[in-house]
Amino acid sequence: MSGGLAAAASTTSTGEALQFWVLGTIAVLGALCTILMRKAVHSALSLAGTMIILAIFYLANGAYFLGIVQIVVYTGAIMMLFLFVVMLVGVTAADSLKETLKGQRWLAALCGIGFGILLCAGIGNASLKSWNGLGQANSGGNVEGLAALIFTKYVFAFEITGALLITAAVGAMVLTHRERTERARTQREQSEERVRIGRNVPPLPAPGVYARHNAVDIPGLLPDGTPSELTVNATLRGRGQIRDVSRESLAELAALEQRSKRWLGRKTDETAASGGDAETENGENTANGENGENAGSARNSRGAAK
Amino acid sequence: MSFPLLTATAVVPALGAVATAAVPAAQRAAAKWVALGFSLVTLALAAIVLVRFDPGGARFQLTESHAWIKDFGVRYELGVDGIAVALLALTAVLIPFIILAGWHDADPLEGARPNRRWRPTQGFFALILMVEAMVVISFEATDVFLFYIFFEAMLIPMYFLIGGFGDRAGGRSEEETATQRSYAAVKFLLYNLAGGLIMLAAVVGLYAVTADQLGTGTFSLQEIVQARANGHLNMASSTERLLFLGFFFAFAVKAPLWPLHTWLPNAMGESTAPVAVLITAVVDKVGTFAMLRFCLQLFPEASKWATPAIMILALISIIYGALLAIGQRDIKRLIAYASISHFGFIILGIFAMTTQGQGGATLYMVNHGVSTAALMLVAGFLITRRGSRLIEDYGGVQKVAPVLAGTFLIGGLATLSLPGLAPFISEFLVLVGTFSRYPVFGVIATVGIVLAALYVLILYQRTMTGPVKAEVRSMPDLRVRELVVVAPLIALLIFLGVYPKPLANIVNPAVDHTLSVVDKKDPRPEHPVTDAGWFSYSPKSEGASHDGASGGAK
Amino acid sequence: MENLIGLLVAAPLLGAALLLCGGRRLDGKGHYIGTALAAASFVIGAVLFADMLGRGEHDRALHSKVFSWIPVGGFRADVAFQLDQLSMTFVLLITGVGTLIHIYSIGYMEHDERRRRFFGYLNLFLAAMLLLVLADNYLLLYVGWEGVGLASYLLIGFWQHKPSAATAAKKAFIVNRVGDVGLSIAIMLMFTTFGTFTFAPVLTDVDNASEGKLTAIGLMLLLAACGKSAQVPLQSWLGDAMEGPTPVSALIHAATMVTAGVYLITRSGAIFESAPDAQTAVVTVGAVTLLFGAIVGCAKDDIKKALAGSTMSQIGYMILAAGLGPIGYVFAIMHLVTHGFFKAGLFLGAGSVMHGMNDEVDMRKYGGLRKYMPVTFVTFGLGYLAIIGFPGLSGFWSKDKIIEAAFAKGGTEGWILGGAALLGAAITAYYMTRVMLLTFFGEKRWVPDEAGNEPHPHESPSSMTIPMIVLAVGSVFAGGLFSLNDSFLKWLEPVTGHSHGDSPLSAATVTAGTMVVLVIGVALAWAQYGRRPVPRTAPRGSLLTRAARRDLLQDDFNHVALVKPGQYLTRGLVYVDHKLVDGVVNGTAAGVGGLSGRLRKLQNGYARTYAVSMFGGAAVLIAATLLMRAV
Amino acid sequence: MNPVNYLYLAALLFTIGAAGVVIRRNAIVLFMCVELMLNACNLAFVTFSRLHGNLDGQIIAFFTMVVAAAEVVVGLAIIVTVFRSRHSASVDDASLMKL
Repeated sequence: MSGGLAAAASTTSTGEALQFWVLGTIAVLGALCTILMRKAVHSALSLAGTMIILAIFYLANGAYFLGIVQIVVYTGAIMMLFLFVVMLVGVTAADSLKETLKGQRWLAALCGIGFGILLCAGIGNASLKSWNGLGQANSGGNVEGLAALIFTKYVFAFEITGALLITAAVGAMVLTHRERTERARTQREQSEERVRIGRNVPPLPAPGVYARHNAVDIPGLLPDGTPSELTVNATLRGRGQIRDVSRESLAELAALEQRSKRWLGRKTDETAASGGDAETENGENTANGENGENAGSARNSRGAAK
Repeated sequence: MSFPLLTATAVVPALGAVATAAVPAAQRAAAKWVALGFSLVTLALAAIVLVRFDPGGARFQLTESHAWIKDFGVRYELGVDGIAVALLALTAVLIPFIILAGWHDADPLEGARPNRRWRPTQGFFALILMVEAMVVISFEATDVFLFYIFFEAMLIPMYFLIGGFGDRAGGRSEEETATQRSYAAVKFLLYNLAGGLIMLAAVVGLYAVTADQLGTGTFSLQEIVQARANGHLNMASSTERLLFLGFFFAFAVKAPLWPLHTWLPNAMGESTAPVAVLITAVVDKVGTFAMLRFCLQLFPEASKWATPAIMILALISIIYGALLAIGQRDIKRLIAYASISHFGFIILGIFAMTTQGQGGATLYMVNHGVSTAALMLVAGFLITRRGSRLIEDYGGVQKVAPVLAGTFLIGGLATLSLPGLAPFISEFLVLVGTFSRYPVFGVIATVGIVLAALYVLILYQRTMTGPVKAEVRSMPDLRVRELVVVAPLIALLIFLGVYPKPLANIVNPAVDHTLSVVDKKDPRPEHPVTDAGWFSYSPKSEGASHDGASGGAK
Repeated sequence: MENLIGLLVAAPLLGAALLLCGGRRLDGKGHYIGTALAAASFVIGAVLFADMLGRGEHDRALHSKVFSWIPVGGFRADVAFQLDQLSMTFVLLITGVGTLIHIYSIGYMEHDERRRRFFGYLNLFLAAMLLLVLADNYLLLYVGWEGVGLASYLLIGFWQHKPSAATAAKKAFIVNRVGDVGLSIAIMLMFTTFGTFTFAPVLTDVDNASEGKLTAIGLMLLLAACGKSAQVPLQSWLGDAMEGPTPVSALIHAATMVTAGVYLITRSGAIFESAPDAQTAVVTVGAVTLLFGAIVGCAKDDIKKALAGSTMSQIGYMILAAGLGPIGYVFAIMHLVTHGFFKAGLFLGAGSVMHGMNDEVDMRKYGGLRKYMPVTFVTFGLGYLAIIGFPGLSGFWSKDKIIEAAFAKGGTEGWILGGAALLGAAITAYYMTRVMLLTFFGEKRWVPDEAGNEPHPHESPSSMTIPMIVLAVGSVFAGGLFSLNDSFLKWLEPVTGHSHGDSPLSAATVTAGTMVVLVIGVALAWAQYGRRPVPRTAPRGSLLTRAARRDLLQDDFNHVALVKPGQYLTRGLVYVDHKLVDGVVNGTAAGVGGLSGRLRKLQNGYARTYAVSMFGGAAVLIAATLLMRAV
Repeated sequence: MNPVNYLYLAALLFTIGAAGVVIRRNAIVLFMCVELMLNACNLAFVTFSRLHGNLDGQIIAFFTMVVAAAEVVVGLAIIVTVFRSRHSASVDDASLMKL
């Protein structure tokens, strides 16, 4: 940051140059990741990275106060706020990057490139060969300098931004707050109501029917083997995060049958080595053949026993 | 600085509009009287202007000039020359009659029980006064920008007058009438707006040119004319032509010149007769007036350049308008097309660029205003009686309502410019003025005289003469209010026809000045007679020729 | 004295104003007011006449400038009167005959509830006609010219409830308007040529104008004259004009208004003299019309239409004479005056006959009226003798002179014109005899009118007969009086000038020839209508007769050549205006609407699309700023 | 090196952010891109303040941050509410701007 202290210099220290080139590259990459990642979380994280780098650049430019604020407020508060919302709305909710609007991508690219070029051209036009650093500006300390300005020259703007912040906070609360109009219903009332309606009188079926996956995001299977959405938490349903495993069980059955056929076909040693196992499988196989439901439950119990 | 007379002439009607609009809904009658009162005050002021105006005096008189928008050199500049005074007088004279004629046009319909908030009556008269104020100020403005503003603002009240207070006697279903009316109003607005916007571009262009060449941009007519005169300002001919066209287009729409005329028949047909008079006799005059004051004086070269084309368009208007008038079945549309033909004459006279032509054109504006007012208002009375605008619904009115028929005939005769009535003089002057520079055009234009006779007499014959139709048998003759409206107009027609000199004296200097700006001289007669006058002929009456005026024919 | 001239016009004008604006309260005495003012005007005229006689031959002309009328630039028109011998002649004729006809109308219009207005119109006519002949410049003359047109319009269409009358009035006015175009163009030409259109300077300095100009002016004036005086080709209105009340036909369409054309040409003599081509045109028109009118007059069964044809032909004589130049002017005017007497008398007689025959106009339904209305018979008879040029009566003197002058024109032209004039005289004799016989001789052929009441022919009241008698006296003696040692010639010469052409035939020869053709004409008529009874319904007749009944197809021609195309043109234009001119505009509007409809598709509601456009917009803005900087 | 490069970088980041706003559908990511743009601006401001040698640029940047914070708070609140009502955070689903 020595460059910052030099008055009316025409170039900065090589250190800063190096730092600029390295971190600048990373910042750009971060920015690109922000807009290209499929998952919002990743975007958020890469953006946070970019911001931190920017904070460093602020410091490099002699804006010590802002640099800190950048890290604390932005990276620390705002980005976290983002992450919270992402969590609320769905961590894994990744919108497909497939463009729905016709020609949107091309237009965007076109405008982007044109815009960037023009902007750079503009900067290039500006004659900024020599520049005077923040030497005397920061002589009394950067924070004091800012404070002097904020509380004298920009005091009204400052007050108004304060008002703005309050308003924003209130607004956010108003928007997110959901007014509970009536008293929460007790369990008894709920059960009575269920009985009155007559739909799913017992509690909702639990998800995760197999021993192998008893996670909450796996729907239980109905007798005909189709998954029942009902068993999955509404939020997950909302995010469309339901893993359907009904198919793979059938696939496994098919695999088993083949294997048993092979086993029945020719008895070699290496097959005999796993004979006991095979036998049981066979038996279940037949059982499975006539009554899938029992088989399912048996397998389940067995899974539980494991 | 003295009392701002010109401002007053514009402010009074504006105040009148406000006052009229402010009259509580219940007192409809009061509103009418208020409006009438203010219009009469305006008339008085206009009379003062007329008296204070000295024909021999300066070019612009009673001038007022205040800085308005300094940054753009826009000034609040008023001033009247002879032409403006004449038209100012015309406006001030016509408005009271228009108000009187429209006395019941905005009343609640019979049977309809108006609630307490019902105030169209107030609105109607307020709008009329508003139009008057704007017309007056656009006659007085000598600052192009100021003029433009009111030239455009005029459209707003006119739009509401046409669209809001249509002719109830359409002889059609209510919604049919309503749709026709709104169509007419929108058409009127769009046409004039289009013209106005093109003009706006030209106005801005003018500012750019002046700012470019004079250092400080200005809209002041006098300054620009001055600058041209002493060579500080000389536009490139292409620029000048473009600007001229921009201005002319707007004015040509306003004073309907073929082929920009189609809005007029709709507007006049659908609006009530007084509003129709307001359109054709007052508002449209602004267009022709502006041609004289702005087109010619700001862009003399371009005017000369465009003259042939414009003359031809004017000729087409004359013949075309007359022929279409003959072909009409609707009384009001017929009068509208007749007006188109007359506007053709006016424009012809303006661009003939001769003293007679332009003087005649100016007189024509006044006379046409009065004559059309007379004819149209009587037609309006007729239509309200019978409840139909179609010519074939009438017949033999002359027998049941002789006075109405008589006034209608006089209005018609004025329209066909019968000698002895005012329009004859102006029309003949226009013809002579045109003929002396463009003989062929002059001759073609005279055909318009015959056609005029055709459409007027056909109209009169079909409506007034012949066996009495059953529907008109019980038609009452003109009432006192209606006579009060028509009689003065007819008297005015006759007076101006017999003794136009005072008017001519006011107009002539202004016309001469305009021509001097355009730098055109009247063509000399080929074999000028040495001593025009009687003396060479009969030595007897040396003294006689002077002690005139005591003789008869008064 | 000069100021009296103004009064001359003012008196009837005042009458018109009173009667037309007076309202019903004047209904009772309106006709007296009108007549009184007409008479007053006549008295003033007489006084002026006396005064004029009192002065030397060459300073008889009076001039009075009332006020400056239209002063615009070099264009100066005054309301100024000029009273010279020519004007004086007309003044006396107009006011005199006019007054008589006012008196006549008192009786004739007795039963009409709109009599007051009738007299108002008559007074208006007098004023306009006087203005016409007193004006000292062409523009003021134009005012009178159109004024009489208006009066005739109002009077022809006086019985407006009759569609035929209304149509006839309109036709008259419009045909006259065509003529007026000629007059106005002539005035413009004068203005551009001489810088003025006051008689005196124009007519004195005619010579320094190019002949082409003068010819143009002359032809235009001729056109005007044709319109007003019902000369070929603008003659078609006169026949229909008979729809008006008979006094109107007598005053306007026989005695005064229709002769305005003759006045115009005579007054502008100087112009025609220096434009021989124009003169040729004039005489041609005159000759053609005098035959045309005569032929039409032969075929008509409607007594008034027959007389109208005769009027046309007589005016043809006058125009012919006026076209001959100085040889003819005087006789043109002279014939005009005498014709004013006898033709007015004839019309009044016809009116009186109709009055007695409850408004029957078909001569084939008259017959043998002489014993029922003797006074009418005698006056009509005298008028008849006068018009056919019976020796010693007015017509003889004037017409004979015209024929003489026609021959005196010299060359083949002279022969042709003279021959035409002679032929015209023969035909005149024929058809007038025909009228006479059909009306007053033969057996009764009366039929009850559609109302079913048998006509009871009776002599008209004295208010009607007295004017007839006076006019009869005039038609007997006027000619002789005028010719008495060429008093009339001497009287007019200072104004019009006069010259004796070199006639190839002696005056006596011409007179003899006239007598011969006269006898032939009468004899033919007698042979056809006198000896054998006349059928009530007209026989089909020869092709010429049928054509003549239809006014020699003039109306059909106009209809085909002008009216029909005009109607199609207007209809077409109405369509064009609605579909094309308006359509273009509406089309544009529709186009814009469609375009905006397309553009509306861009507003797909997706925020990101808008974002792109904003993005692009920002880029454009930057580009603009950079460019501005660069420039 | 000349600090102008910081400006170039800012321009680049800004453009990227803008492009992101245009191509992403997820409202949250959209907001992130907006933040990116704001930060780019801040960087530019700071650089300017350095070039001019006074602190006003930093002040502006500071205000920008504050405003950005407010904006994010409200914006995210809106997103949450919308998500509650229609279980989606995609901006394309809210194409109600079309008549």
